[in-house]
Amino acid sequence: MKNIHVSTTINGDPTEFICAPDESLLDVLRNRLALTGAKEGCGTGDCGACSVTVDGRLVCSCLVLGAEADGVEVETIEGMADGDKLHPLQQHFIDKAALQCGVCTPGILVAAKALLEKNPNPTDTEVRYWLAGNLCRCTGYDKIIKAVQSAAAEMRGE
Amino acid sequence: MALDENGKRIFKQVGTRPARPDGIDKVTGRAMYGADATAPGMLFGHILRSPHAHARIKSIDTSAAEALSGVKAVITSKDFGTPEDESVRDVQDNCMAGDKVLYDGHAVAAVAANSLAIAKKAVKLIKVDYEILPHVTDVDAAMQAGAPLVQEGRGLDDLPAGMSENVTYHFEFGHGDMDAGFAKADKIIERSFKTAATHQGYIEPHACLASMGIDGKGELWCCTQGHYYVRELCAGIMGMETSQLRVTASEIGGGFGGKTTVFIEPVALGLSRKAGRPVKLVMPREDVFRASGPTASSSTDVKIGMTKDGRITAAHATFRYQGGAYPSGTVQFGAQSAFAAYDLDAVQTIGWSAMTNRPKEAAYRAPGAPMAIYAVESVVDELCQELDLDPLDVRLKNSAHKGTKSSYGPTFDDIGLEATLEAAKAHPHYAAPLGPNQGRGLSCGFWFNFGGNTSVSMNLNFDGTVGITEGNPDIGGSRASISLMAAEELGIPYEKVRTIVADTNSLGHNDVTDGSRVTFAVGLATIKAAREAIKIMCARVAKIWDIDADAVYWEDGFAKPSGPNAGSFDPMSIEEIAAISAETGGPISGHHEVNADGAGVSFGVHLVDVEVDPETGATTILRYTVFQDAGKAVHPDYVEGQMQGGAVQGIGWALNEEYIYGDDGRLQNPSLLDYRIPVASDLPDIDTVILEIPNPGHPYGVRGVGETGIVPPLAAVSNAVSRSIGLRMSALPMSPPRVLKALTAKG
Amino acid sequence: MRYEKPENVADAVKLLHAETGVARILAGGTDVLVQLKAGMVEPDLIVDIKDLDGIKDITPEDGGYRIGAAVSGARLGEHAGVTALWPGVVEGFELIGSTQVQGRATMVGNLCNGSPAADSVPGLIAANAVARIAGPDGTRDCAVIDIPVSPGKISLAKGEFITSVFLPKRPERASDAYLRFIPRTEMDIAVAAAGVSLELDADGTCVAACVALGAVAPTVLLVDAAADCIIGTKLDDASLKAMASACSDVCNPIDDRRGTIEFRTQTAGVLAKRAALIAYERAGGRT
Amino acid sequence: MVKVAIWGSLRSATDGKAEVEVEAGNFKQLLDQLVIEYPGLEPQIKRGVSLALDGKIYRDAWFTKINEDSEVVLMPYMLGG
Repeated sequence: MKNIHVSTTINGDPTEFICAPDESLLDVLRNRLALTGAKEGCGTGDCGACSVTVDGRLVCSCLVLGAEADGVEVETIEGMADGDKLHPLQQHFIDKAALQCGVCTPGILVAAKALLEKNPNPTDTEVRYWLAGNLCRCTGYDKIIKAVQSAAAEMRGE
Repeated sequence: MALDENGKRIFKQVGTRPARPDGIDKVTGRAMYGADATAPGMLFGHILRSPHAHARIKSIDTSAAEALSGVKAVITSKDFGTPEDESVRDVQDNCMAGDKVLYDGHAVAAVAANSLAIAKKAVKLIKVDYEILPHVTDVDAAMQAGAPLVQEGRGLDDLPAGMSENVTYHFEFGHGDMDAGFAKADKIIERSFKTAATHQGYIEPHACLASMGIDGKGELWCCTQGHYYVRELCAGIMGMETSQLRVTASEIGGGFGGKTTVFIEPVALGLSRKAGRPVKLVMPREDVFRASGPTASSSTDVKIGMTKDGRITAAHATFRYQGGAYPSGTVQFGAQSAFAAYDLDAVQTIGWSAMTNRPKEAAYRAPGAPMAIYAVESVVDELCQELDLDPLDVRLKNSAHKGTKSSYGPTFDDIGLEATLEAAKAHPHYAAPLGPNQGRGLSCGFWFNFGGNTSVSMNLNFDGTVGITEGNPDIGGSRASISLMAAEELGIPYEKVRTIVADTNSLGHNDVTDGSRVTFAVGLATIKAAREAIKIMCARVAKIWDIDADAVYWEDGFAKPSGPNAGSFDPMSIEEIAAISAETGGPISGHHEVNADGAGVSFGVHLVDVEVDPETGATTILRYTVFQDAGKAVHPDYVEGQMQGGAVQGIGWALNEEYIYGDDGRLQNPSLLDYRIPVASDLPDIDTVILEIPNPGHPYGVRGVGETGIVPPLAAVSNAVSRSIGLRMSALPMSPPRVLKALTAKG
Repeated sequence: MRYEKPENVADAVKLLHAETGVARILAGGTDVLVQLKAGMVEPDLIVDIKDLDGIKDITPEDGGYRIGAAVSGARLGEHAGVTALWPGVVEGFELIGSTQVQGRATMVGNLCNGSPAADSVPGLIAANAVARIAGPDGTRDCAVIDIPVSPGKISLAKGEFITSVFLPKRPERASDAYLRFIPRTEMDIAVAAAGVSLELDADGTCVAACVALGAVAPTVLLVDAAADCIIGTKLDDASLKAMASACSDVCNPIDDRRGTIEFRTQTAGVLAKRAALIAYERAGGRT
Repeated sequence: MVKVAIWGSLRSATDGKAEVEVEAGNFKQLLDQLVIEYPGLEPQIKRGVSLALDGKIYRDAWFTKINEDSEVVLMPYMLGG
C-alpha cells in the first residue's frame, strides 16, 4: 500500500501530509497533524464527535479519506477561535453550561457554527434536527440548544 | 461533619454559576482525553475478541501474527499471572480470557505493532481453536436448574432447589407482617416486569496509553472514573507493587459508572511490558458495546396492596438480575431502593443475581435502582388508576419522611421527598391539559449517595492564590464546584482558586468518582482543608500581632482581631499573609484525609407527557419536568445538567435502548446506529426544579445529585405511555414494535 | 489498496475494468468508509469519481433534471427546481443520516449500496427515475427499479458505474412524498418506508399513481395493486384503507434488530397511506 | 448491648433472627462480636458491609461510637455508578 502525498488547507494554513490510501481524514488530523480536537466516538458517522467542515460543508471526518483532502479547505475546532478571542458559540457554551464531559463539544460547536452560517435565526426544532447527528450523553441537550440560540442572538446583534 | 449554622448559613459564592475552569480547553479542542496522548516510540495495540458466546479455548496460535513485520508483541492470558484476590482474578479474566470465553466479545489475545493497521492485520492472523459450549443470556433461563453453567463453583452456598449454580447472590430486605398487610388492602395488584440491559453510552470509548519500563516502573494514562482503583487493579494483575505504577487520569468523556473498572488497561500494560515500548490502546465502538458496560437486565414480580383511600398496606417484590459472566451483586441496590420512597408497615424485597453469557455488568448511574423502582412505580400507578386516585396525592399520603423506617432498614433523617412531591403538585405542568393519544406519567426516584475515601490538599501560593489538589476525575463540572467551596470557605474570589486532579503519586488515596460522592465528599474534605489552612493563617497573624491565636478570626479573606479585647489591628488579607509566609514559618497549606460518611439520600420526582401514535406505536416526549432535592446546589447549572442528563438517559432506557441477542448468543446491535441513544430531535426541553433540603451530614448541606435523575424516567414514561394507550406496559424498552403489538392485541 | 482519482469517465471505466481484485467507487464515501472501518470489505482499488465532468452537477433536461452521481444530499436539498418538481425524492434522500452525512452522501451511492431500506430508492422508483451507466461498452440507461437485485447486490456489470440519475418531467398537478418509520426521529435506518407519486386531474381525481415500499422485502417493491386502489379516487378513506392493505399484503420482510415482520408489514400500509395524502395535497388535491 | 438489624438473606446465620444483640461500643467491636457469636456472618462481613447508625450510612469507620440506644442496621457494602 503506497502512501499518498496530500496538499490541503487546514484552518487557513497550507498543510501537507502523507497518508495511507485507506486512512481517514480523522486519523490524519489526530495522528499525523496533532489536531486531536476532533474525537472518534464511533468511526462510522453515527456520533458526530469528529465533525469538521470540508469546503464549508459539515462532514464527519471519519467518513472522509485523508486522500480526499487534496486541494480542499478543512476547518476544525482548533480554527474556531480567533487567536485569543473565542467564537460566540464557544463563549456561550461555557456561559450556559452546555457541556459536561466535553468530548462531544468540539463536534457540536463545529456543527452549530455550520448551521448558523446557513441559517442565522433557526428555531429550536431546526437546531435539534441539525444537531441530531451529534450525540451527547451527558447534558440531555437542553443547555446545548439554549447556548446555540443565545450565541445566534448575539451573532445577529441582538 | 455537621451542617453549618443548622442550614441557615448565607452563602456568598456557593449557589452562583461561574464558568468552569476546564471550559476553554473543552471548547477549543485543547482538552486531552484518553485517546489524545502520545509518547515517544509509541506502539498501537489491538485486541482479538471471541465471536462465540461460550467456548473453551483449546489452543491459540499466535505465530503468524508474531512473524508479521512491524509487530512488536503478542499476548494472551498466559502472559499474566494468577492474582490471589478473587475479584481481581475476575477482572483479569474479563480483560483477557483464561480457559474459556464467556461472552461474545470476550478478549482472547492482543497485538502491539508500529501502526494500528498492522496491529489489526496481525490480529486476523491469530488462530484460535474453540470448542463451542451451550450458552445462556436470559436471566430467568440462567437461574433454572439445568441451565448451561457460565462458570462452575461460583454459585450460592445455600442454593435453593430448582436453581442453577449460575445464581451467585441472594438478598432480602424489609420489615413487618406481610400477610396482615395484604389482608387490610382493598385492592391488590400483582404484575411481572422485564427490562433490557442498557449501556452507559459515553461518547468517549475506553482509551489508554501504557508504558512499562524494564526497571518494572509503569506509567499509565487513561480515561477513568477512578485512577487509584485502576492502579490497584492493574498492579494486582501485573504483579506489581502499587508504588511502581503511576496512573494519571485524562479528561474523561463520560462514564456514568461504566469507567469504574478496567477493560483494556492491563492489556496495554502487558503489551508494553513485552514490547518494551509505550502502547496506546483504544476500544473501537463495537468493542465498547460487546465488552464493556452494560447494566443488568432484569425480571421482576411486584405485589402491592392499597386501601381505597390510597394507603399502601403491604408491598412485596422479587428481583432477578443478570450481571453477565461474573458474579455481580447490584440487585442488592435494587432490592434496597425499590420501596425507599414509601413509609410502609409491611414490606419485603428479595433479590437474586445470576451469571449469563454476556459482558460483565458495570455500574450504571444509580446501579440496580432504576429497573427496581420502575416495576414498583408502575404498580403504584396502576393502583391509582384502578382506585381512581390522584397519583401525586397517593405518593404524598405514603411518602417517606424524617423518622420513617426505610424499606432497607435504617430510619431516615431529614429527607426531601415530601417537599419534592409538593413542588411537583404545585407546578403548572401537573395541571396542564392533555390532548388525544396523550398521557401523563410520574414517578418517584431514589438514590443512597455515598462518601468514601478522600484526600484533598490545598496550597496557599505566595501571591495569595490557592491551588486545590484532588484525586477524583471531573465528569460533570466538579472542579468548578470544588473551587466554589474553597473560595466560599476562604472568602476569596472563585478566580483565585485553581483545582486540579492529581495523579496517583501526588495525593493520598481517593475512591472512584461514583455514588454521587465527589461534590459531597471532596467538597467536605476541601472545606476541612481550607479550615485547617485558615487556622494556620490565623496563628501566623496572631504571632505577628503578638496576641493569642484564639483572638484572631477569619472573615471574607481577612484575618481579624476577634474583638476590642484582642487589640486594635488592621485586618490582614490572605495576600498579605501569603506574601510573608516564608518569614512567618514557611509555606502554608491545608489538607484533609477522610473516609467520608454522612452522605444524604436523594429523592426526585419526574413528570412527563407523551403522545403515542396509535398506528405505529411511536412515542413522542412532549413535556418533561424534573424535581429533585440537591441538598445545597453548589453550582446550580451543573445540578440542572445532572438532572437533565439523567432524565434523558432514562428516557432512552424506557423507549429504545436495549442489548439485543440472537439465538447464537451474539450481540446484534453493537453500534451507535442500532443501539439508539436519544438524539437532540427526540426531545423537548427538560425543565428542572431544584429543591434544597440541607443534608445534615455536610457543612454546606450538600447531597449527591448525579445518580437520582436516571431512576424515575423508566416508570414515569411507562406510566405516561400506559395511560395514553389505555393499556399497562410491563417491559422495557417500549420500542414501537412492542407498543404496536400490545395495541394490536388489545384491538 | 490504491486510491485513484481519474479525470474522465473513460479512465474511470478503464481502471474499474482492469482491476482484478475488489474495486469500489468513492463519491460520498458514507457507506464505503463504514465498510472499510468494519473490515467488511478490503478493496484493492478505490476510484474517486468526484473529478469527473458534470458528476457534481444538477442539470435541467427535457423538463426534468439530471443529477450527477456525486451530488450530495445537502446540495440537492438546496436546489429549488428539483425540490419543487420531485419533493418526495428529495425528502427521501435528505432523511439519510445526519447533517454531516448529508454533506457527503449521494443518491447514487445509496442506490448502489443495494439495501432494501435505502431511503432514496422508493422515491426514485415511484418517480420512474432512470440511471445513466458508463461502462466498457459505452453508455446505457437503465430504470432505477432494475438496479437493485437482492440485499447488497446490484445489476451493474464489471467496469460499469452510474454517472447520473434522471428525474423526468411531470404534469402540473402532480407530486410525490416519502415517509419512513424509524424508532428515533433521526439517525436510523428505515424499518419500513413508502414513496408515493401521484398525478391528478383538474377536479382532484388521481389519474396516475406509483407506490413503492422500502425495507419490507429483499428489494424495494413497486406495488401496482396499491396504486390501483387510489387511481380514479380522491383518496377517500375507503380507497386509502384498501391501498394500505394492498401494501401490507405484498410485504415479505425479515425479523431483525431493527424491527419485526409483523411491525414492518403493519406500518408499511400506514406509511403509504400517509405519504399518499401528503403527495395528494402537494399536487393540489383537497381531501 | 446494642441491637443490630440483620437483612433478610443473612438471617440463616442468625438462627432466623431479624435483630441480634451484641456487646459493642464501636463498629469494630460490633463486627468482631458478630463474627464470634454468628460465624455464619463472617463471609459477608469479609466481603464487605456497611453499617447504618441512626439513619446515617457508614461504609467502613471502625471506631465510630455506638450508643446503647442507637439504631444499627447491617447493610451490604455500598457502591455507585
